Amino acid sequence: MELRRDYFADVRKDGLHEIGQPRPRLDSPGHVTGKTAYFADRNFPGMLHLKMVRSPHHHARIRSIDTSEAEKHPGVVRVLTAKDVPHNVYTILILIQIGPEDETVLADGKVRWKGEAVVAVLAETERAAQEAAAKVKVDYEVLPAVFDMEEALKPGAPLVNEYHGQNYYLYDSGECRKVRFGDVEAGFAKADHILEQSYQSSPIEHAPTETTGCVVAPEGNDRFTCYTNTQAMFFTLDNTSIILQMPGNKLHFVGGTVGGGFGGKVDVIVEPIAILGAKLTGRPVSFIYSREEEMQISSPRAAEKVVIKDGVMKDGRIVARKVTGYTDAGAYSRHSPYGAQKGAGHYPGPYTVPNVWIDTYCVYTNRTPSSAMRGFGVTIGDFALEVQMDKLARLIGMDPLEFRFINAYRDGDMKAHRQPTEGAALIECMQEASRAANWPVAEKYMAMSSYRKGA
Amino acid sequence: MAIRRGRGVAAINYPTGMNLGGDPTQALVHSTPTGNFMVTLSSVDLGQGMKQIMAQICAEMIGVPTDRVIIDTADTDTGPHCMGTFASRGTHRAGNAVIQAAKEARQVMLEVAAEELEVNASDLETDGQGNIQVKGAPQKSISIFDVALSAHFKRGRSISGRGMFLIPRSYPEKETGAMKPSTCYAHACTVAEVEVDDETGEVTVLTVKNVFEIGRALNPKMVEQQLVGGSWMGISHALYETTEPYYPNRDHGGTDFNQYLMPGPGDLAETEIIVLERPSADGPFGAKGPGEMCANPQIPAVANAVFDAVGVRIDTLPITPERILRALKAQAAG
Amino acid sequence: MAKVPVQFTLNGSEKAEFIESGTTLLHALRDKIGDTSPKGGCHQGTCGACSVIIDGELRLSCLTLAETCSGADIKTTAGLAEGGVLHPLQRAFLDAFATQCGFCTPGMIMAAKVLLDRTPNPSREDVVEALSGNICRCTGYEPIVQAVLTAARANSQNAA
Amino acid sequence: MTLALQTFSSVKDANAALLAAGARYIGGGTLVVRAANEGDISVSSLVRVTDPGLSRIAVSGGKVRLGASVTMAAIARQPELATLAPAARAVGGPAIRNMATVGGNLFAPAPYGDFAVALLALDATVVTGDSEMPIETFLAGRDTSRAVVTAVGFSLPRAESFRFLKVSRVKPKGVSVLSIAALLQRAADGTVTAARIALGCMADRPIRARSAEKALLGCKLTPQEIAPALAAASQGIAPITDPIASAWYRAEVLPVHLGRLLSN
Repeated sequence: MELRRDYFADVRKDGLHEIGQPRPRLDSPGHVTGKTAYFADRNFPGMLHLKMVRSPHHHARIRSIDTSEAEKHPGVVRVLTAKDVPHNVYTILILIQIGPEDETVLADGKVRWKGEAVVAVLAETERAAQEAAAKVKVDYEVLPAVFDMEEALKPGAPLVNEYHGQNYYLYDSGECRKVRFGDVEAGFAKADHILEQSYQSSPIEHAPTETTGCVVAPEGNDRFTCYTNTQAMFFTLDNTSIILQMPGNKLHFVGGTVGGGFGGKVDVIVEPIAILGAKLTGRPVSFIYSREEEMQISSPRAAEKVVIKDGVMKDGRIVARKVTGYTDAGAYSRHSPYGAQKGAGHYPGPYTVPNVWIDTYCVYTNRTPSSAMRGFGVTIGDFALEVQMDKLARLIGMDPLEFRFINAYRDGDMKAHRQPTEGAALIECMQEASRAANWPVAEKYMAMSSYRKGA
Repeated sequence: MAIRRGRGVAAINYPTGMNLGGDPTQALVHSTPTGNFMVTLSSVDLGQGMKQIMAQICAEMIGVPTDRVIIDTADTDTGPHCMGTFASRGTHRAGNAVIQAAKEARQVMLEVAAEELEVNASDLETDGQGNIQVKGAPQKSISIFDVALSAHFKRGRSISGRGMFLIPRSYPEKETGAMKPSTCYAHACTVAEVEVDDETGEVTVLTVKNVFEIGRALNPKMVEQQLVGGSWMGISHALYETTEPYYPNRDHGGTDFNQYLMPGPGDLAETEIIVLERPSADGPFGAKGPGEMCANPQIPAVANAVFDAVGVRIDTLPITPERILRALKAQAAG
Repeated sequence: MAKVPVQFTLNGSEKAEFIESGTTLLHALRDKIGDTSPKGGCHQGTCGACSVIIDGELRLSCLTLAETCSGADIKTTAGLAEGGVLHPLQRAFLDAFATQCGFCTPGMIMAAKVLLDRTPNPSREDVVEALSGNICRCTGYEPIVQAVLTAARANSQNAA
Repeated sequence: MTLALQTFSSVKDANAALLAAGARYIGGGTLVVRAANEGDISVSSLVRVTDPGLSRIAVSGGKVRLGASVTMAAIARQPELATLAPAARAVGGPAIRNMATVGGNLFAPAPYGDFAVALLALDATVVTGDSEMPIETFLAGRDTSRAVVTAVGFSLPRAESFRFLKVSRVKPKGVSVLSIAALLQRAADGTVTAARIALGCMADRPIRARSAEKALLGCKLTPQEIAPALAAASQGIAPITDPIASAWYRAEVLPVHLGRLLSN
């Protein structure tokens, strides 16, 4: 790695003692000796193991659940169904007033994705829990499912989630988060070229080496300590408090070093049900996702579809950009409505475009609910934007890097969401990339600056 | 058979912190009797090194070496509230909270030192090595060790401070979308060079040259860790990763590390990292969040390089050999 | 539940336990004996986080039944530092900033150790091959490869 | 019920124990312990055999006999088996190779089982207790095979006559997009006089590319002369679709990789 301190030297204060120093990490000695404690390194006598009975169907009505054989299985201590969960229908962003509650902790009357949690089995050993789980009888009436976002948005599509009433999230702005800036149609009308292209991704897993999980121990005083690898301690505690209708002072969450997160451990999934199990049995409970669960059950990065329509002038200026983004939330919201609107705030990318129109939709389908991941709401949009930039440059016969200089945002430029640009540095990154990659651009671009005269 | 080479560029920016703000983090700082400093938080370290960075921030603010700072975090019985570790917010939000808490603790520490040295607190400075001295007269000094002892046992003072950082929540305007998603943005530009086997569609990423502007590299070696690992993940996203390989068809989702594809140690691109620093107005020492954005620019850069190599556009992620081969066959068929 | 005796040497000390038949070595080490340095990342044999050295060979403790290890000499990363002095590999991982979340680290170090025990001067390809069964999601592997090469150089200098 | 391990010193006793419901033979554990860990409750007891003969490698007079418990690592480091080392090294990473056995590989479903692909090309004989059968027959009936496999035998190929290729997305250790093993006898002028080609991932288990074998006879290994064999390679195959690749892709690139292997 090379630190290029010649850029922005006038605004940076050096000569600090600790900041800017490559100090050794204080946690690494624990890592290399195997002494760092992760949540699963705690083991309590009498600890029960929780295994989940999951939906084998993408969409089905539950006619009945029979847990009697499972309950009789040797080693089984308790079997939990929806009726055991005090506040079974929840949504995690309710803490910041983003509703409605749309997801069940344990399925109640219906499953909306293959893998959805239906019944929790608590047993003395993992094996006993697995054997008992196989004895839970669930009678399903399979319903039509929808997997394609375009299909889901068509009239007459199977309704994924009744708590929304339609297969998209309803923002205060309507069916999508909107950004309107300038007059996009007027921009297209005067453009020399129009290019409309569609981009698509599929779900991506965080794949941390440590799977999601927690170990819960009753403290003996009506409090429960939950050792967890959540990325957000109080966010998880407060949601657990709501789901279990248990005052927050009864809950003690202990985290620590997490074996990789990447956004995959901000859903509140394992803790509430494990704490409920500990409360109802009085025993420590371990609920740790298997690798199969981590790969297919835990929330992935959402699949997205991004449609970009640009109006561009022969001289390289983008004069109008219309972006329609679709985020595949899967069956439940989790963080997806927030991710979709984060996209709305991100487009049209780090470029100054005078006429912008953005619609971002959060769409429900019968698949594993998606949620946050590294680059949430932006990563796939950047793929779409930057491939589009390459296409536009080639369309008008311009070098792709020079084309970006022409459009790059600079200090003071008004963004589509009506914030003036501050602290821009795109131009300098591109100048340095031009040098490092031996990708020469015209001298006028190398002379540019993100600073505006007088700004 | 032909191995064809191409290169592509992409440039991006990325917001620091939770979208639209409203995401508080608090911190407490106090000294032990012998002048070590405890930072109490509830922020989570995911492996990115949040604890180390908070220790360096506190050390810088107080004026002690980093190894005299202890981080106590991720325990809801002791740590004040943190919204969580996500959205590239850890360093920015928790760092600011630690700065504020450490500032308050430092002020008490200087007041006690001033009493011991019989000078005004405003005339004192720290040397970064654990000593407090009179500005312009460094021979007149007292160690922070002695100041802490004095505070605890003689003066009855608590060298401690409270810190809080909150960016007020922005609510998007319904019709126009006017909003404030973030207060500062990191930037990046990546040039990727690839080889494409035009008979199999296989892609080899030869080099990635990444330029990242991250505000301030608080610990350059740890920044490098993030950026190198992120660059790998970006390439991985571009070419390999999906839980639903036949999306929107739900079949054949991988359930292990053999089926969920990521580049192995034999697939590594030659990776160059260059860091620029334009300090942000509201970041701790100007820092922005580098953790997420470093995995973004490689994806379109690789996609554009594939086009440059073989002349087909793959607009669907991941850019698998199959997608390239299908496009090449369609191209050949005219 | 049928319990069976197992006895083996772990990092130089004798261990004897009664375990349930069919218990994996990973469970026995972590939950019975209390050595939590091998990590359970997949229990499928696909991540390498549970790697240990049995009679000089790299094994996956998640796929090894504990009762098949009776009489074996087992080494884990927890036993690598001698007298509080880090093994050259551990030192190299620190110096190269080759750990982030640290979850893969004990397994990586085990894989690297059997390599260096047999091949004191490995090529880059040797290192890549030796680490190929171990997944890391944080580092992008390069710092780990560099750490192993550095440790090998340090070893050969000490030997010289 | 719990999972129990039963240890026997003889294969005969193990075969008797394997008749019980829920009993499964354990070799290296890479398949069956994984299944148990993943919650496959159909496995309730694991049967192993400690007979050291199962781990023996015997090479004499150009004949090889590999005990079923011989590991991939043992094959890869046996100098006399250097020809087979690439196929043994194609299996897993170092730890898996220290555990995975010859016998287990015969049962590994696609995309696993790369070493069995090599054994198929070598026309190996599979030994189960008292009986021996050609590997092709064994593979066809493996789903119902109950008796412990004790060994495989084959003639050691000369280095220049045996070729092996595994194509994977992840390097150096990834599971197969496909694997190919080819045993070719050639006349002094380079003309192919006999060919046996085995393919991995072109069905749920290793199969032979019979049409390609036939088309190769009388050919020199030049791009022009092998072209008909490459065209024939895809005949009669039904490649698997999995997270690694689709059947379409595997079928498309099989001739490409076979061509590269043959003309190398």
